[in-house]
Amino acid sequence: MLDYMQFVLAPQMLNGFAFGIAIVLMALGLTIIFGLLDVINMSHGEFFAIGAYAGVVLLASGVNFWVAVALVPLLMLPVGVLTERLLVRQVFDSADRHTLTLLLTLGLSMIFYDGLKMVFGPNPLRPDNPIPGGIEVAGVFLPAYRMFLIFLGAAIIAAVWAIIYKTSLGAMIRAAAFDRNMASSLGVPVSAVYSATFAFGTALAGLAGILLAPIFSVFPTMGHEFIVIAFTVVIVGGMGSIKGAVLAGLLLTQVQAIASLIISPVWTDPILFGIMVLVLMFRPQGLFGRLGHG
Amino acid sequence: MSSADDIVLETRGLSVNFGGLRAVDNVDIAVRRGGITSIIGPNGAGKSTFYNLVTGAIRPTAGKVFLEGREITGTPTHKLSAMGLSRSFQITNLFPQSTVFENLRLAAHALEPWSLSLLPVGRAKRAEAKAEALVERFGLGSKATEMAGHLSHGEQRRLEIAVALACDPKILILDEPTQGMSHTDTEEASRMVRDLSKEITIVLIEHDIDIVMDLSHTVVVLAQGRKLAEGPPAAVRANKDVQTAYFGAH
Amino acid sequence: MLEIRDLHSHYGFSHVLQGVNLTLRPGECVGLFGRNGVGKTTTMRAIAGWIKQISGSITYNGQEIGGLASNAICRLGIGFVPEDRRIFPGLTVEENLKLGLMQTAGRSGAQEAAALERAYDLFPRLKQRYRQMGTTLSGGEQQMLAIARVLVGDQKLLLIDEPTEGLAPQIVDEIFAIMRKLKSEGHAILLVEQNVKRALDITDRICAMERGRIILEGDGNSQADRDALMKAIAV
Amino acid sequence: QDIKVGALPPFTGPFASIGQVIKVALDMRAAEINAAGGIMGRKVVLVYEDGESNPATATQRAEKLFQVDKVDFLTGTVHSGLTLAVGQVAERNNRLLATTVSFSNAITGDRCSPNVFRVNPSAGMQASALALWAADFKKGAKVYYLGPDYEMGRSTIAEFKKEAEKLGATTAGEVYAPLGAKDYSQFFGQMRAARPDVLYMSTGGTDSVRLLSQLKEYGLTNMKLIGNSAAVTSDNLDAMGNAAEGFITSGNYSTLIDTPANKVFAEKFKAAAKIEANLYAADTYTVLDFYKAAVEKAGSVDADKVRAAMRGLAWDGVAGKKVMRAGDHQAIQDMYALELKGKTYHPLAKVDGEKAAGPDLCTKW
Amino acid sequence: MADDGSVTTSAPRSAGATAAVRAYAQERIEWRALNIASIVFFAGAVAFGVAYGLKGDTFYLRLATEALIFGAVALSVDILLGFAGLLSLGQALYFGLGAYAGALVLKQVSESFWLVMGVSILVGVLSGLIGGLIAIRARGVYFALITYGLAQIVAKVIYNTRELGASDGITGIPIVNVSFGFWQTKADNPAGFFFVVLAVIAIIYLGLLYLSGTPFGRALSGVRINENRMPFLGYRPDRLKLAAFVLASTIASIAGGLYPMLRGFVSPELMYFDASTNAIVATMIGGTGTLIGPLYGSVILVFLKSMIGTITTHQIMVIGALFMIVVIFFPRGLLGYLREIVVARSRTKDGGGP
Ligand SMILES: Nc1ncnc2c1ncn2[C@@H]1O[C@H](COP(=O)(O)OP(=O)(O)OP(=O)(O)O)[C@@H](O)[C@H]1O
Ligand SMILES: Nc1ncnc2c1ncn2[C@@H]1O[C@H](COP(=O)(O)OP(=O)(O)OP(=O)(O)O)[C@@H](O)[C@H]1O
Ligand SMILES: [Mg+2]
Ligand SMILES: [Mg+2]
Repeated sequence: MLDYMQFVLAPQMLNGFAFGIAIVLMALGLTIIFGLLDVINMSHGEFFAIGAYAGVVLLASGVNFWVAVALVPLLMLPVGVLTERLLVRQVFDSADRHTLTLLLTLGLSMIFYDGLKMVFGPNPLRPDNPIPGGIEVAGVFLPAYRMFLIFLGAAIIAAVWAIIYKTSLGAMIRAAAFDRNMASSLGVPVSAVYSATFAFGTALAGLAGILLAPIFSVFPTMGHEFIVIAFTVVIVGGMGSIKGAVLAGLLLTQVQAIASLIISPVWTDPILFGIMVLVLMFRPQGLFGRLGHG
Repeated sequence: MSSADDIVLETRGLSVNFGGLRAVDNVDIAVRRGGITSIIGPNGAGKSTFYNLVTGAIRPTAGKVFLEGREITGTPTHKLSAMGLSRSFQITNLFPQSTVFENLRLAAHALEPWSLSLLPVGRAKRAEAKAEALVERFGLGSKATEMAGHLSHGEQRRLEIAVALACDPKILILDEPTQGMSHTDTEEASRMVRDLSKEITIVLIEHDIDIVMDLSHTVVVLAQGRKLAEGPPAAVRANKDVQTAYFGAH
Repeated sequence: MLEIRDLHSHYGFSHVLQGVNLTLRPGECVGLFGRNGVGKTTTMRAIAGWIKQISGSITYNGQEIGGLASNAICRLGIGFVPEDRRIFPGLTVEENLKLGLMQTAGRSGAQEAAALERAYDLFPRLKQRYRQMGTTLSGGEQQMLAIARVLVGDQKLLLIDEPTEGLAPQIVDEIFAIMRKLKSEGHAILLVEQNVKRALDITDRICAMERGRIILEGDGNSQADRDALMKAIAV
Repeated sequence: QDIKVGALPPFTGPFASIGQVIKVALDMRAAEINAAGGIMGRKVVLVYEDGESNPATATQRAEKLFQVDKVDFLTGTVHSGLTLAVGQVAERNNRLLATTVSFSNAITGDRCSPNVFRVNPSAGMQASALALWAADFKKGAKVYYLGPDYEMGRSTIAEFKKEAEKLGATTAGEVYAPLGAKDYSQFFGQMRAARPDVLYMSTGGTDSVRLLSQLKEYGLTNMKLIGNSAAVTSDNLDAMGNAAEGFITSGNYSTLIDTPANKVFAEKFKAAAKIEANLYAADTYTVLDFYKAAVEKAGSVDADKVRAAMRGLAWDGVAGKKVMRAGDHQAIQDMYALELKGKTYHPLAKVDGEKAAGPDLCTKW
Repeated sequence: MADDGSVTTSAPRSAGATAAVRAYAQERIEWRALNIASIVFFAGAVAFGVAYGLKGDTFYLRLATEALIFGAVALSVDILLGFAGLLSLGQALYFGLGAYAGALVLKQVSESFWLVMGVSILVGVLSGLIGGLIAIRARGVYFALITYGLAQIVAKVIYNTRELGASDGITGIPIVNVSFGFWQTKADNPAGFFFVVLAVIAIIYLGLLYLSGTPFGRALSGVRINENRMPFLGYRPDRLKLAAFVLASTIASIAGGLYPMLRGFVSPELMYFDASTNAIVATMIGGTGTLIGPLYGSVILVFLKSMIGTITTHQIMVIGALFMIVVIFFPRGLLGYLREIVVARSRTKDGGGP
């Protein structure tokens, strides 16, 4: 029994945790863009993929991994700004802009996906693990890179949360999200705030892309493969809630880890979905409501 | 006069908490059939919250609500409308992308039996006649085919009342109906409310004290969630507490 | 200070403003009156830059502001209290209020704190509720917040649309007192108000509006003009 | 008049990389055949449509190929379900289809069709060939199974397990991860605890990349890795770095199989496709030879005549002789256990094709 | 109140006409454009069927049949989106369930067209009830994502179920004989089956057209526009949404039932996200809330996809671009614009608003 706890359950939960942080990192950009701009960004997965491919290209051209980690989010900023200015903004005044932006970004994701495949080919790529090896604690093996991810991820999440809830910049962003005209009349440069927010969400996706590339590999369909779980996390947590995304991300990956152990991995997806349905039944707005509602 | 049959709407010990704030605190009110009962009070006294409790939009922390002697605490909103309780909203709450006429027809249709809802519109004459009458009665004739969302604020306020009326209520709760209406419109609106009160019981929340004093047979004063005074307008007006809490140096 | 010439605006098929002409001088309070739906709010929104489909000219201190973004207009010193309050739902009362500080750039932290303090003094109720979410305030409280939010800025021209709507008499008194004080401090005010009688106490000039035009302009202190106004808007 | 051959490879979707290989191989062989005078003096013209790995789209496009383009023969399908659905379209249009990649047993088993042929080895053939090797590798080896949780992943494991246990292997554990699983580390705890000698994997594509690189990340390197032929191929090999070194599978092809045809083919393919030739390339390349031989034998492109000619037809594949079994339309060929060294599969042992194929289970004709 | 509120407006009231009469007149104008479009559609379809039938064509007739079948799925998307304001990202689920039900009936019970129709209606109603009870609790985008998840999960389960052919799907579905008593045809008769499907779609279309004018249809619009106010009028928005959901799933399921007759197989891919998005694209191209629009959209999309598949392997990119072009430049869709033009014309004739 103790053996089981030590060699099976504990590593399982730890792995679940590392994976959870990874997913939260991805969900973070998604939830911010929704919470602040009211846009379901279906191309978020492709932004994630673009980040990963950008990383692969940088590494292949001899850039150091850590430099690439710093560069990729910066490279993603213009992608985000352009997407917001050229596309999302076009339908922003429409009454059903929820639907329209969803469909718009869906279309964009198709183009990005196909474009990535055209440029990089359909085969998977993978950058080398920058910190191979690991440490063994009480018979449990902890890969170094995953430990690093846990800490970096947690730091990023905390920083994002603080910016949005604890700074006046955050209040400005949230105000612009709720009422464009009024915020603008109070002097908030709404148009710039929107672009910046979208770009920020995009940069987060790209960052997640390169950070996860050594573990999960890089391939054209990676975007929509990861987006499903990211959406589940965001829905359960409450669209637009950072707290919710973190909690749901960690919770769901733990459930997944443990369910795959004691039931069967086959059932993990239906179980996650079942949780999503249950949460929505009792709290249609997710565990936590929209950004800003606490 | 005070026989139980005469009480249309009654609350007993109605209370609700928002976090630490007791927004409505142990309120007992009995609304008699016919005429107008007004609820007044300073801003944030809990008037709208009281309405929300009565109409089922919020669940009370404690206390009960009765409609014609039947307990309706916690009854879903749609059933309350079927039972004859209708309300207008302080903050306009219409169907902005529908025409004015459609807003009214939709409201008028609601109480038709379900079986009728699959028959095409041409046959549901009753609802239509009602919508038609309301359009005229509220002076929205020239706007009947406009989108409700395109009306000016004051026009929307008028439509708001009309929609609430279209449900054929026995008791109509109006939340600041004249808010945002121009002076002449306000006068007309109050005339109209008086006319209405001949057919149905009206509960009115209003800050325009002249209207309140003029129309109501009973005035209830709320302050800080509690009932401060209740009685005929003149008596309430003379009440010292009410004067300090509400009227100020007017 | 503010000069509107032949302003037209359309909402889809409807031609709402049909040539508005209006002038506002520094430190002056102009009342804009009229029945529902004549275009008072639309005029205000056009000045504040909320409506883009306009023609004609709006100049502020000689600068054309028609077509500018709302935040640019705000930065020129125009503050706007819209008729439907527009409190930000996800922000606390205090956050709502602090956002108003953005209207005026370049103030020191201490000046901003003083501005907040003054707003709280004007509306102690807001101070009690400062951590509550903005839209859970009662209707009247929201109105106070909407006004206070603009007052924490240092705007020279204030557009105020039906500020006393939904307020208890006591508060209405306070609001008028505040507007009078603002005027004495040198703020220009464009006021839309249904409570014409009370509004006349503070207006220097009065305009009656009908069908998208200003049909009458007069001196706020002349009884004859007041009578004409009452007649014009009480059709 | 030209002979039109239709092809429905997936250019989009999860199998897009295989689609690319198919196109290169077909183009290459068609050009060679045409240069050598075509089939019965007629030029071979390839007509491509994207099969998209979606049977619904593919059936519609197959109809187009048959009805509008009037192709005489169809190939290039990958996804097994798609092959089955398109096979039915072929049947209804009375045209012939040969697959070179789909390995679901059903295609030549309980869902065999008189109009459908398979040039490549079935899943069953691969499993039994590998099991024969595993029995020699270590007597009573403890095998841990890991596969994607869907029909193919499970049946491939079941197939192998059946054969391996017959030959004395034992099962240390068995786990099915969702298809497209992101993180396999969650299975490593149990796997480590079970201490297997051999890990059999039936993953494919990027799943294999993640599985193998994560195994390495967690230092789980002290067991022999084996798996089905789609697990590690030249498509996904690059992404694995050296994590797949020593991986063993079974198949009918390796660039090192020593036939004169293979030498030429392997080099030429690599030059054209920029990746090393793999089993898909070899089998697709050879399908045109199969068709050519049949048409020439039948003296016509008429489906019924060609079918009759195909049954029992023996021809030279890239890596050896193939015989189309008349009873179930499955090509019989020698199988090898193959070990990955560097980027190349090295043949370890040869397994007799007839033995690997097992009995003919088709009862349709 | 003043009997004439026209202080606020300069528009003269049409002499004597009551508000109801004018409201109707305006609605009629809005629908007139659509009704003409639907007559053109069905007349065109019949002409096409006759012409190509006489020509003895197979491919195009069968492609058109497929376009009609997918058109019904798009119609079901339109019921939810255009009427109740619910964006379903998983409408293919119900199509797929109908298809599987049809396939199983044909293969294992009886080769009866009518039985398949009956069973697919039943399956549509039941699955719609279950799916609806789950999904309608969520609002707005949550609804969209729930329907998406629901379809993903069920498709995955089917993908894993050996009894349903798992990833290989079900093949070998017999060719049915469709008999209307006075006329009969077989599913592999391209023209004959085209007309069968056309008839089914026409019936569905007319039914929906009728519904759109009933109080039920109007109440659905009320839900779309302001769901929160509905209970205060005495409506139950959840019931209305559920009814719309079941209606939509039933129509998708009927379309599903027709599919295996046409193509002879079913596979899990029928329920995939791609299939759902195609239905949405078709709806958007044609115009949401127009009913006939989705049918136009579906025909355009199916033929376009068939063509670009031959020209380029980057169809995904083309479809994606099409998506974006439609959303940005024609968010109301083909027929949405047609309607708008007609309405604008009639407005200028009447003199317009204030
Ligand atoms: N959801 C909530 N959470 C916290 N406090 C609330 C909530 N809703 C209302 N309140 C508080 O309860 C008090 C009563 O509000 P209510 O809206 O009932 O006042 P009211 O009497 O209608 O005022 P007004 O005349 O200004 O409309 C207010 O102080 C308000 O801030
Ligand atoms: N978004 C809109 N779309 C179309 N028409 C509109 C819109 N907003 C206002 N209108 C129309 O413009 C006219 C003027 O509206 P406005 O809100 O400016 O009136 P107002 O004078 O402020 O009235 P109130 O006193 O009722 O607030 C009204 O007739 C109204 O129907
Ligand atoms: Mg209130
Ligand atoms: Mg106004």
